Amino acid sequence: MRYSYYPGCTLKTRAKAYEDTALSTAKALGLSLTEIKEWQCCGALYPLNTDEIFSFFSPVRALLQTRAAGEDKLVTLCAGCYNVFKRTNKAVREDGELRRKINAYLEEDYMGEVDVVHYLEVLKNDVGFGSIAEKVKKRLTGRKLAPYYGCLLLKPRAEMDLDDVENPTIFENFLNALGATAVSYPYKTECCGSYLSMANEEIASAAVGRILNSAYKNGAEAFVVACPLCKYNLEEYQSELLAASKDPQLKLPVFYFTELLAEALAL
Amino acid sequence: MQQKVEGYPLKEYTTKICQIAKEALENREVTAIIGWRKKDFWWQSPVVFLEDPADVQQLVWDPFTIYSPVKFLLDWQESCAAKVGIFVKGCDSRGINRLLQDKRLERERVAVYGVPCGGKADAEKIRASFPSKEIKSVTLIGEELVLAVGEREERVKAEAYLLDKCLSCRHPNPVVYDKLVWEEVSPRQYADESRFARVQAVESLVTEERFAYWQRQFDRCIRCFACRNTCPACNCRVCIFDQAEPRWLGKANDPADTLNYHIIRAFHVAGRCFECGECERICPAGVPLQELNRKLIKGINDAYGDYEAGLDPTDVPPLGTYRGEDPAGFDES
Amino acid sequence: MPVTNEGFEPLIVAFCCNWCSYAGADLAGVSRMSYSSNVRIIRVPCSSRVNPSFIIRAFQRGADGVLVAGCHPGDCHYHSGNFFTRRRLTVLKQMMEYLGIEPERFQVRWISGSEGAKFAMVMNSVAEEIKRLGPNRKLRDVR
Amino acid sequence: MKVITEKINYNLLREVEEVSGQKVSACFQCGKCSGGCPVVWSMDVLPHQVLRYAQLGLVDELLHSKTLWICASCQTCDSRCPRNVDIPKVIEALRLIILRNKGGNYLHPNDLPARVRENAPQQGLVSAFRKYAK
Amino acid sequence: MKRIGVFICWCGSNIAATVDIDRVIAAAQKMSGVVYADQNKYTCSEIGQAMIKDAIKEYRLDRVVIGSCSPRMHENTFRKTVESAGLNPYYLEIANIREQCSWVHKDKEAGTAKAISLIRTAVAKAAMNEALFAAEMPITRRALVIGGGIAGIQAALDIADTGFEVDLVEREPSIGGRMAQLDKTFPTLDCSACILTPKMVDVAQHEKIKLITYAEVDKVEGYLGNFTVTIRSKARSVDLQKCIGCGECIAKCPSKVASEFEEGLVQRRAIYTPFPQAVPNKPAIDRAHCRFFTAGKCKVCQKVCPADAIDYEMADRLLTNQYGAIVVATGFDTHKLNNYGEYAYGKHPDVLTSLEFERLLNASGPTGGKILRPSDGKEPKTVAFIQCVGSRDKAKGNPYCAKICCMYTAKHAILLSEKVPGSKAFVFYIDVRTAGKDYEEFYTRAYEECGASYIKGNVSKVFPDGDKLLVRSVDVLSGALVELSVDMVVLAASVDARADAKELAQKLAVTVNAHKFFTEAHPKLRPVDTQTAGIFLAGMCQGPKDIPETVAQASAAAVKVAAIFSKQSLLGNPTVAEVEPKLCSGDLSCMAVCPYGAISEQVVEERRGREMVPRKIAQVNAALCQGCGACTVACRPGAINLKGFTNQQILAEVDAICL
Repeated sequence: MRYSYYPGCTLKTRAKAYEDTALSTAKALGLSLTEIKEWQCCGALYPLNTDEIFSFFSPVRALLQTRAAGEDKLVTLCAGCYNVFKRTNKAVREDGELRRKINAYLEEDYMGEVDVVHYLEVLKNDVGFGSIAEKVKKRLTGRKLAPYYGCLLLKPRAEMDLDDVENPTIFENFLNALGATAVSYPYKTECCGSYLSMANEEIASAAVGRILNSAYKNGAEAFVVACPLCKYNLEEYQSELLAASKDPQLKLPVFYFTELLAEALAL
Repeated sequence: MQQKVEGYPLKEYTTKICQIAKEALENREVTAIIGWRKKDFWWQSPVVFLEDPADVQQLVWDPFTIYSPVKFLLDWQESCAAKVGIFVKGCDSRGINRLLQDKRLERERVAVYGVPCGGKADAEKIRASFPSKEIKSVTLIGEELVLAVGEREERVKAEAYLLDKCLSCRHPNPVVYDKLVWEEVSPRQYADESRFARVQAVESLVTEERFAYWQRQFDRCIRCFACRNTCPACNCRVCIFDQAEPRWLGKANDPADTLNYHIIRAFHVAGRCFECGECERICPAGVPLQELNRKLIKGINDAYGDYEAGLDPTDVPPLGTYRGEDPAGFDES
Repeated sequence: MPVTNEGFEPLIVAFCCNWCSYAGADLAGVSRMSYSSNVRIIRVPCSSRVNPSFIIRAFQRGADGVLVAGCHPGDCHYHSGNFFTRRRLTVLKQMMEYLGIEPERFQVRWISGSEGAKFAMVMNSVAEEIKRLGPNRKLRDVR
Repeated sequence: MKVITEKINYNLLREVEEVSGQKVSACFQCGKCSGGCPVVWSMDVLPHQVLRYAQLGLVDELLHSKTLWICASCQTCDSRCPRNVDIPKVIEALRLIILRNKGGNYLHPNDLPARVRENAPQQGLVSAFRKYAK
Repeated sequence: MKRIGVFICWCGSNIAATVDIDRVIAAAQKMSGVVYADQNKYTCSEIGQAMIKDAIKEYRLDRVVIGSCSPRMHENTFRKTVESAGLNPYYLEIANIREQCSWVHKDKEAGTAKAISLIRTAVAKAAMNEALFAAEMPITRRALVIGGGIAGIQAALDIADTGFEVDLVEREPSIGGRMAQLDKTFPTLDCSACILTPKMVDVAQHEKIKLITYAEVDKVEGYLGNFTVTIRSKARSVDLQKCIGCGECIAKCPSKVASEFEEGLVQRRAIYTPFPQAVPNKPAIDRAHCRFFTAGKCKVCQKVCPADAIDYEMADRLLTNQYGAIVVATGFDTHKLNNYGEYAYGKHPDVLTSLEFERLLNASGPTGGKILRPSDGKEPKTVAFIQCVGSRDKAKGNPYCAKICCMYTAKHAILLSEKVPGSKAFVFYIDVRTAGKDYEEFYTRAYEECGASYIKGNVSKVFPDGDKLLVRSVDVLSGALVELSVDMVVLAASVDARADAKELAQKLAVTVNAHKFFTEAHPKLRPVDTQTAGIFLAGMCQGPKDIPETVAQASAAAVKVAAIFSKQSLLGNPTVAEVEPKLCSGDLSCMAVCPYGAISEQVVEERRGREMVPRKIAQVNAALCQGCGACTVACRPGAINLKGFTNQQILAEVDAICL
């Protein structure tokens, strides 16, 4: 199975481990991910205002690159990129006026023909969790992992359509395929504070604290994420907040789901 | 399977037809016979109506027995209560079914003699290649047309000289008959491909070109109604176009009225036309009416499933029925 | 063909079935949803009452556009009328387009009695399209 | 704060609706947005109050609110809103009205703690500067 | 030449504001055939009507055109006016210059021009109007009521009490419907069963009522006074004649399945009566879950039945009956909560719907009327009631208000305080709506006397938290954030139209709205009628309503039915098809498209020369024809015409409208 692949800024730098394990596991599963040419930053955030179109150009160019490469699916890893691409693509498909403007500016004719998929979706739909379970060499039996979805993979409800917004299960099913135990806790979709950690750290740390405590109370030993920013926030605000647990040594590590996959496939 | 074609010498065909007609009249099975006879010119084999067994020698079967005899049945039925015998080609037989389905014909009052047909010749095409005045006779033998031109005999490939409508004929054998006059022939293999070729050519034009094309055609129309008069599907007792109250169609020779006529005529035969092509052949102005009729057939087939009129008199024509999930040719949102 | 038809006020004849589309038009009125005054409505009991001859006649007499509006399929007050309409007018529309009449000139839409807003919207969009096309010359009586 | 005719800034109100593409009047004040907001406890004007103030024309009060810089656009609220109001878009519009004025930037690169500058993922930095500066 | 009078109504300023009436009058006076034109401020008023009558006499008018509101509004009024002046009512024609002109066009110039055009069109049609007379039709004086909930029960009883026969069809094995599931009813708190059960028994015992349970409507044909309905009586597998209702079979049945009546809180058997007071109190076999039907072995019920009433061979039966009128009372479904994952319904056993909570309250329910948590069987001390779940939510639920939830939630809060001493109810609401007699007082009682805390705030999320449930919301009034740890959460799920309402509507040829509730003929003035004569609505199937409203509507529907049955025959619609024999070719294309079977073949004698010969042509049964006109287009020669909408009339309208 062949896909175009968009890495995004973070995966080439501070989330190198995410990309490395994604690419190595893809290879092991017989997936061909080809990085598209000349990509730019996707903008990190989908534009929430209606009065400018420049923010759309970078993602549309990447989608055009995908088309030019003869592929019909663009795979992303970073949840931020996924959110931007998926929503941009949907907007191009459904908003004729926006599509006209973008194409007029880029002198292109993009109609939204490429599908934007997250690597997790590729694993679920194209490879199949069942098939992954069969390929697992080292089952992660006994590992109690808290799936943490964050916001960008799932919301807004009407646009993302990856899984149920309130009760998603794709991570749980993935973890089960690897033989691990998915810890159930009610904060798995609560926001970690996102970029508030850049300018309003006390707010982000409080938001993270509730997530950490909830997962810990329900028996989690580590987190699984798909977003570099979620990972950063969950790791950054552990020390002060786990004080409540009365164990100063306690740490809940945060893994990208691909890291666990690589481990289970013994790569 | 071996291709079966008309293969008898001319005389044998005619003899067979005469014999059947004679027996039927003599046995009082029927009181009259409708068939074809030869007239003065080589290209004329019009419909004839006979009551005396002695006259049956007039009957003929040759490449010009083109005219559809079925509409004469309407006049016959109106005029008397007796039974009539009629010779029908494949296309004509579908006209019989047309009248039966429209309840315009009482089946028990007609004896239908089915004549499998290898196709009829196009006099225009022949005239273009041979001196008309020297032609004495034209015979179809197998896939060859045999012409007696002056003293010599010319043998040519029939395909080049047959009527277009015969080249795209799907049912050369009668689909309804009491007696088959001779063995069935095989339909032409390319009939299906050529069926909608002209329609597709017109469809491929853009809107304005299509309008200009049809204006050129309809401009010639003199509204003589010959197309309607010959059409077995146009069998109303009183045609809408002949009514004065209300007046559905203006009498003045206005191009819009001509267009009105052609649209409504085509609409009235939609789902009912069985492609005998008589309308177009008989048109003195050369309006390509089959291109219009077949467009509707194609449209109906595409939207509501393949349907061929005149094959089964007991079914319901497509515009007389519906399915809940039918598609529409307009915005249904 | 002129690109704009400034000042052209088309005449649009709308045949509306009494139970759905005519009621939809009334609802648009009750709700004061303004729409193009180019539209003139002829009330018929059911869209299946609309004879193609009426449509052609309207064009002949100078209509620039004709709309037939009926209940949504399955909602016909008379069970099945609009199912016949759908077949008949699909055939008529195909034929008219084939003869070179612009598809916008003759339209068929389903508008229910509760779709006042849709009625107004459809009338405006038809009026817009016809304005863009310009006057009907192809089917109009010369005399 | 008082709702008085003279104080209502209709132009600004129109601008908010235009930039956000959202219909502020659609909100019926059920509070589901505020109830689910993960950072609501740190806000001075709660999400449903943002819409209420906007409905009442108290836009100037909104422009001075901390809330604009606290909303993380996580979209929990709009994913649950029964009235289909995308509140993050309304907040974004208010934020842009400030940022588009000279000197309106909320965050300068020098403000970032060194620890953040060195460790934070690019995704977070880019996001923050798209939200907080122009 | 006809003598046509034209009357333009101002409708106060409704028409006069956008249409220059004087110019319309001036234009009308010049129209062919018009001998008189005048205006009136309110033509529908007595004065306005008198003016028309006087003008008819004074100017010997023989056709009347009125430019006014929609004919759907006042056509009948004005027909009576013309009739009282001695003209045939169908000599009237109305030009709709209000709904379709003055109300939708703002420009006076354009409005006036259009009004003139519409008047001209109506004049052209009126000139061709002919006198029409209605045919008389017999009536089958027997009613069908579809649905055996409180609406259907009330309608059936009321019709039967007027002395007419009623068949009551119910889909489930017992009548009773939703009301049977309820414990107490607001605002009086009388016991639902105590007031409903006697009515159910009345139905069973009424000599005029035939109860057909476990049956559904398959097909409806015909029209007012003469419906032919096919009812599918589903195979009950129990012979009602033989069954003595002892319940032995139920006790011994080995297959269990979630009980619909108990909202899935407990299980029932595969052979079952839905609830103890069922009418008829005889079981049915649910074949989808019966061991014999699914696995081929068992037959325990047959073995234990003392009356030999079990019949595995029983098949669905189709009953075809004639009815004169139909009452639709099919009720509602509760809203499925799939879109509300934030409330943890289905994720945590102590999150319940209101109807489930209702069963907990009920003495015959799964807990014997004790409020106990499904998770651990303990009494909840704190309960959060969340209103508007799926209601007033255009994003992921119903945009409309379900109407009953505010009141039953107040009832639940009151009953909780009574049943669990020391308990506390928190009611989360968007708005509290208590319009109704004694309703506001009832709500007041909930918070004033029974200690319920009302919090204006739509709960955003319910977090399962150990054996508690954490409810997060906001108090909109104070701006305070709310985080409550409660023992139970009750969701006021919205009400939906029945999932198959649209299918039934199509069978009945009536319409449903966007939410699949049946549409009434007029929202204010004909709230019980449908657009199809002879079919009436009662209860929730038409839209959310509470029990008193449902019962009132049911009784209203019954009166409508009785009014029809009070006559021996009905006057039909005179705008029916007719055949012109001279033009008819007899091909009967018309017959194929007639939905009412109103067209048949007839033989006419025609002169041909000196003899008369028979000829077959079409004929219309005026009593069956409903006047759609589908036949007129199928008829190529235009031999079949529709009175009131003739080819001549419509062509004249087309000609006039295009001028």
